[in-house]
Amino acid sequence: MNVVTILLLFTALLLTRVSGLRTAVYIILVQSFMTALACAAVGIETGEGHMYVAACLTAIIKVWLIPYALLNIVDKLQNVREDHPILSVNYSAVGACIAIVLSYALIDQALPGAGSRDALASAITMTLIGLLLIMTRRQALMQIIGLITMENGIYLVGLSVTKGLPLIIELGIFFDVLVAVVVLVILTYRLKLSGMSTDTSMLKKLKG
Amino acid sequence: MVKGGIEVMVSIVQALGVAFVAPLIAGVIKTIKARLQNRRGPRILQVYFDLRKLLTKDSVVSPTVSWIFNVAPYVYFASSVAAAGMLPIFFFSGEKTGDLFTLIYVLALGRFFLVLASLDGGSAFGGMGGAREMFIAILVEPALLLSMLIVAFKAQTANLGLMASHALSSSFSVTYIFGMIAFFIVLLAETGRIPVDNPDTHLELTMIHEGMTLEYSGKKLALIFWGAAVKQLIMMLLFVLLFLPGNAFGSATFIWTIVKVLLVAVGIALAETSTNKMRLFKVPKFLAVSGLLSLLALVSQ
Amino acid sequence: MGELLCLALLVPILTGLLSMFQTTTFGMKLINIIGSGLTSGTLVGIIYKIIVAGAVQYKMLYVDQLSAVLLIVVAVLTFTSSLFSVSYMEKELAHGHITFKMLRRYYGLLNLFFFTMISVVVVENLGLMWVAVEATTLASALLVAFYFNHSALEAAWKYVMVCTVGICLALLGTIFLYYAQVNAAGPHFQALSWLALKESSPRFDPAIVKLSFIFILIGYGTKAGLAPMHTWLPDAHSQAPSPVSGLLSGALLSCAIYGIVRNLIIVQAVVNQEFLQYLLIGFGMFSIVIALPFVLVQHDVKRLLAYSSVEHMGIIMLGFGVGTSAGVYGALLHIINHGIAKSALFYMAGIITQKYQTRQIARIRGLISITPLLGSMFIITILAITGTPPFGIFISKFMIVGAVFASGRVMLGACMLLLLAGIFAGMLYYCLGMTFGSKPKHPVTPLTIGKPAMLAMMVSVVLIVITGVYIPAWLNEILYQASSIVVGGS
Amino acid sequence: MMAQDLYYLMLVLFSTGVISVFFTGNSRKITNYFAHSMALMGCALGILCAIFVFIQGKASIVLPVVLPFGSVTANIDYLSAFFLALVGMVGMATSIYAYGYTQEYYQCRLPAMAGLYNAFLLSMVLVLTVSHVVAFIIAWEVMSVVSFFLVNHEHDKKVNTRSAYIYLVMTHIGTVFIIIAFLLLAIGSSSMDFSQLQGNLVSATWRNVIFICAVIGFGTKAGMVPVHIWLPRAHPAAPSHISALMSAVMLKTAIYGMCRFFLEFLGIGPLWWGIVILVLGIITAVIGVLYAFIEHDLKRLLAYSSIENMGIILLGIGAGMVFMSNQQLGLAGVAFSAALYHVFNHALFKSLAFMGAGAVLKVTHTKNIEQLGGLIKKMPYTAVCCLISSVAIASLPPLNGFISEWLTFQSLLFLPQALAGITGKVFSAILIALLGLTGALAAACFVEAFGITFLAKPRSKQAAEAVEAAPSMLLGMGLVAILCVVSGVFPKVMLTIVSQTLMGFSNVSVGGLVSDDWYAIGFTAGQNSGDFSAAATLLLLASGLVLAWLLYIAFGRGKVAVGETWTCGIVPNSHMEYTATGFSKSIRMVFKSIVHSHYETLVNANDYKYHGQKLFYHVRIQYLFVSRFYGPLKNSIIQGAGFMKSIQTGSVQLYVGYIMVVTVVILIWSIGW
Repeated sequence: MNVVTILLLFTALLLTRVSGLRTAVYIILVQSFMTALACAAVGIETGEGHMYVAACLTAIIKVWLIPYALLNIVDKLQNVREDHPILSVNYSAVGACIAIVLSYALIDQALPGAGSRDALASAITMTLIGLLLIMTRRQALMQIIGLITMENGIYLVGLSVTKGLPLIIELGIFFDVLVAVVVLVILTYRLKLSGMSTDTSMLKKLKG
Repeated sequence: MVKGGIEVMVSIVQALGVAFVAPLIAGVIKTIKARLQNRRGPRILQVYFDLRKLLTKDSVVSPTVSWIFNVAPYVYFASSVAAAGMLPIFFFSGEKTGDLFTLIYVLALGRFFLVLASLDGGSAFGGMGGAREMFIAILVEPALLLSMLIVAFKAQTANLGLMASHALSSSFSVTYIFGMIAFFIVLLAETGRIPVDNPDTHLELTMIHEGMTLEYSGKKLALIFWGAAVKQLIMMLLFVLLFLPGNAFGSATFIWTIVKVLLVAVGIALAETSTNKMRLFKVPKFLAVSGLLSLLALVSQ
Repeated sequence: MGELLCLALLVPILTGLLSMFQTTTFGMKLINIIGSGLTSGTLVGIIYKIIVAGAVQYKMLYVDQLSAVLLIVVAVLTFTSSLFSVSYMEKELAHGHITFKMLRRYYGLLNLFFFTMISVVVVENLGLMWVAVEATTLASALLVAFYFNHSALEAAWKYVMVCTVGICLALLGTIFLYYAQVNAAGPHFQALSWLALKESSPRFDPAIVKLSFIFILIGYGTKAGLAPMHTWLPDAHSQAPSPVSGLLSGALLSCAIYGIVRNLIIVQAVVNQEFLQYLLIGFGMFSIVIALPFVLVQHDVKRLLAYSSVEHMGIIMLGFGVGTSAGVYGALLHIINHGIAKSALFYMAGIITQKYQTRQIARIRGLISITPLLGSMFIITILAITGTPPFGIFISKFMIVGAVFASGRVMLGACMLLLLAGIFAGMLYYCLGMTFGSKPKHPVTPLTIGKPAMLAMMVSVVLIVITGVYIPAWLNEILYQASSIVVGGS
Repeated sequence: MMAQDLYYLMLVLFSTGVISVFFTGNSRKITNYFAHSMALMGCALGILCAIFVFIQGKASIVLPVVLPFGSVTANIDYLSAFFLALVGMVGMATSIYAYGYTQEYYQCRLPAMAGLYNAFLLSMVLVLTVSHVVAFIIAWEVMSVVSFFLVNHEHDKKVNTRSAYIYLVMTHIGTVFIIIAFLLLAIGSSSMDFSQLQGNLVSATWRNVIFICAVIGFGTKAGMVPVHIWLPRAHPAAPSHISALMSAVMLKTAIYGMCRFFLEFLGIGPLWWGIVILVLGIITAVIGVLYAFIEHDLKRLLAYSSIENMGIILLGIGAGMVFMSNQQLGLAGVAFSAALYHVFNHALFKSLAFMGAGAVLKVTHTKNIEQLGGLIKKMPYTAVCCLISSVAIASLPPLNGFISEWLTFQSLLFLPQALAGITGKVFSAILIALLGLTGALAAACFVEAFGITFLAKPRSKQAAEAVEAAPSMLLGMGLVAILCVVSGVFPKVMLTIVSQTLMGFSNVSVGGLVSDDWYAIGFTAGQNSGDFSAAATLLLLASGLVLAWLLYIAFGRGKVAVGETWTCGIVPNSHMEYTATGFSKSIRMVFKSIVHSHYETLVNANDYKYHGQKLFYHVRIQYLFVSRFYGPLKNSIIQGAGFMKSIQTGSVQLYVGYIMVVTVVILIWSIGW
């Protein structure tokens, strides 16, 4: 379990450093796979059947469908890279480290003794890193990836504090995540189609 | 016979009395002034003859004017006479009718119509005279009120009769000096005397009261002159009754009153001969002095 | 009863599917008018049931008086909005802004949107409620992006991004709540079932519940357009087609508020009351404060209305924040009034923009001399939305202000009133500019307002006027019950 | 009881008036006559209702309004009845007047106007009668909104819309303060019914707050300086019969509110309350009349004069409060009756003046008195009415204006008894002097207004072609004119009504107000007394007139020749006449600091230098409060808003950042709990 969480943390940290979209998508793929593993691990721990279902769902949706959609869009927009993020990769790495500290502070402060400390911490860190990505990356795709990271993080929080949510809710959440990503992908695609760059920091027409 | 009818009757009689005496006092002032200027001057009764002459004359009326023009002199005259009826010359009179504010506003009524009439003619002079008359009236009003308040506050009433009796009973004090000067200034301004207005001039640029009456002739002019004379006497009487009261200055008998009136006439004549007419926009300052003095008097009570 | 609930969920889906396969505009119109009529009818039926029978649970679905309040809003808006859409979209088609294909998509998504909103209100499980709320975002996102032009895409992007981030936080909060429940309750319990939570809430760990509520408040607050998470709101509202803007502002925000309230009921059992009150009042007041400058200086009519929505959400939060039964009553009433009035305003704004081919306030002139009826309705509704008597919103506003004063926060109430006066000044300034004044120089498209649209607006305006002087007994009952549910104890 | 039925019937009639316009839309004539007849009858019923109340004592009606605030009742006590009667009287006159006047508007949205006219009356009646906080505020705001629409009626002119906007915003802000005051009271006495509201249940500090809020709130409606700026804009913009109604009655609803608060709710307060009101009152009076004097727009002039009169009313109220807090209930009675009497008078003569102005406006289509003149020959009856109103406004005997002025003077005269010491004496002396100044200025102002408008030669073509106003308008004006004269000549009647109005309140005693003889009014409060005999004054005036007439005929009736006005030999024409600008010039110079003229320029309109000059003289007055206070305020608000808007930059990253920040902040803050 802990190994998995550490790996997850690693992928999250890695995300702050990549600038190639395709690479990022692969990292997300790995990350989602790890999440699925974690889910399964919890399943083994508690022996609750529906955790396996959840694991499979994660595998299907997050490891297969979502990366597939993302890779599609990556093909559509050739040689677009996250070259000049608002916060440069090094600073965002620093940010990630701060995130780690913050998350430990948070759980010690707010939820002492909830689940395994490291797992929870890494989960919250992932959430924070996801936020960080959304806040500091220009490319639409990178923001989507940040969102997914956040999603995964929160899902892991759920796993580590409550050993998973009831199945019906899990289903709903998965469905939502899928749709959300699809919607975002559609929007990105449309942005591309209507001859505009997918650089979201350019989207400043509506203000005031 | 309504209750309080007697007083009303008396005050009407008194009003008529004052009305008939007024030209005499005007004549007296003229004479004294002439004497002070080493002239023989007209007879004391000259004013009466003038009025008679005017009353017999035909009048010329502009086609521009409306009925306001014809009514105004009557209202002016009537308001002056009515005001005369409110004076507490005899103490039992003026009980019901005599009231500080009523007196002032009745006089204002006459002025209101006269100024309207001055505008009615449609000449620039009339308007100018009216405007200036109103201007001075606006400034005089607060000063007049303030100076009368000196007595009114002490007596805690606005009834002229009670005020006068209170003044009579009160002994001489520095308040009177202030009050006297303050009211005297107001008197000069209100009756259109030098240094505020020159009753004898007909020079367009300087005249105020005369400017208003420029369009008038004959009987109407006579009424206006007479009304002015009555108004003047009213102010003098007020001065005498409120600021030269009985036991402070002589006694309160009728004779004394007349004597005091004559004294005031002398005072006016002196003031007129010793000063010269001031610019129109100096008048506010002149009247401000009066206001300040009245406030001083209030404080010094 | 249960059947009714299922029906209410089913009808919109069916309508949506049917309209996806229509080939004629007429059929499209027919389907939707009938469908929305049915939906509203079912909802009215449900409300009636609630009035007579009180709260009802059916499997995963649960409705009580509190849901009834929201159902009223949804019922009215479902009906009016699809009525309005019929003629609005017809005009768009006529103008060539959209193609028939897009029309299909529009109606499909619209009905999906109805479905999601209804499900937010009727589900019993807080987890599912979260799912539903997120679903509303996704359903409406494509409606916001409907025209797929630059600004529409931009608005949609921000809408999805900001809201999803917020909603993720809400999920976090929900998970923490679940954690609290796990810790408190024994082995056997319905996870995140609202009723279960409600009865077992006193045993929860305050620290965790507090944490969870913070996340839930921020999460759903983002959806409800509370400042400073409101940033998506003006963009989405201004870019979406007007019927959708009306729905977003009138119903969707209210649904998000509903989510907050449901959780609030659980939370206030253990968490320090004062803390919660400060939190809610803080957000409410901040929203009003933030809305003011944007209303005072504004160039886009739909953005103007959007910011006024932010302000009203603030007022509602204040009502809940005061926490007294009167305040909650006022807040719930305000949800209804605001929903109706604001949607009507967005409809009118839609027609105005179609007429003048612009959303620039400066270029809209002399509305009342062009279409007197619309013009007078517009100014009346503006007066209503700014809380002027004798319209419904004044009543609810006054109740909330009164509650604020009664709770001893006199300065707060006074500041609120002054801020509202400022917003009144701003709204009215622009409204007068648009309604009166000389006719515009550039030509106005000669177009008659479609009967359905007119009907939709009429209905809303009449409702606003009526609620100003007459609150029927049943409504009063519902509101009273609902407020006692929120405040706890009856 | 009779009063209830009448009240209901009145409401019904007004409502029918409102609704009727939707059905009689096709024929303007029918709309006009039907709607205004409804208003007329409604007002008549209002008067009847008030009379019944005065005879049978207070009536209370439960209104059919279902709101979550408990039942809404309308309690008509003497105070309400007094103001109700006022609405009735003025309303009747304006309704009759409207028959003729609104023919102007047959092409200009008459139905809307007629309907709103009824709604306006309805709302005012409700304001004056309802006795429940919420109902009062609703009626109050409705009144504002309806009058706003009426002000904005001629919205083809941009300036009207602007005026209406300023009016509505100002009054809305005022309402905010009223709401605060009411809520504080309601919380203190834990009830929203007027009969339960008691300031004594509130702590002293809160009572002061309530007082201040009430003063600001109602003062805004009353056009009290410095929150008066809406008034001179709104009144001229409205159609004249509406202006008459607004100025004569709507402003009085504010006085009604003040009376409710100061006499009933708040109870006896500290001394400084009264002093504050006095100071505000005198400032309002002086500033108002000064601006009126230098104004050329006839209706603006009247509007400013309304401000002045509200100031005088406030003086009465303030004096009353000072006496109240000094436990001199008799004098308080005198002061308050002075205020109420002036309320009545102002309602009469100001409505008359506005109707007159409307008549002039209707035939000449100009409000600028510089372009009028000579109308007294064209429209003699209107001229007489206007003269009466002018004399009354100038508060000259024997008309009604003087009576209330006299009462106010009297109550101020006894002020030193309440304000001990030199300061008190000087303060009241200055008050009286300034009130005198106000009176004189008012006289001058209306000499100017009447003289320039009606006398001398016409100054423009449209003035030369003027014709007498329609008979219905003359009838409307005539009624009020007669009332003016009557209530001036027999003040006793009105004073009795006023004293009965005040009888209901425990904090003032009006026992001393009755004078035993029918032709005089007087009062005795403690050892203080004052009396004024209208009959005697009239007799004196009459004797003066008789004397004058005798003199006139005594010397034979001389011939009257016709000769042109003397203008130094030139043939006189209207360009030589004295202008309003010139008339007020000297005052402008003396009161430079207040009525500072923005610029005075002499423009030569003739292009060719050597072709002689065509000179125009322009004056623009800089309005102190607008230029010094409201203008800068507005600008700073706009700038601030512009600055605040920079938070919405459009960057999605930043938006997510906001969420992040607020989360962190709240998490940190929540640790403390």
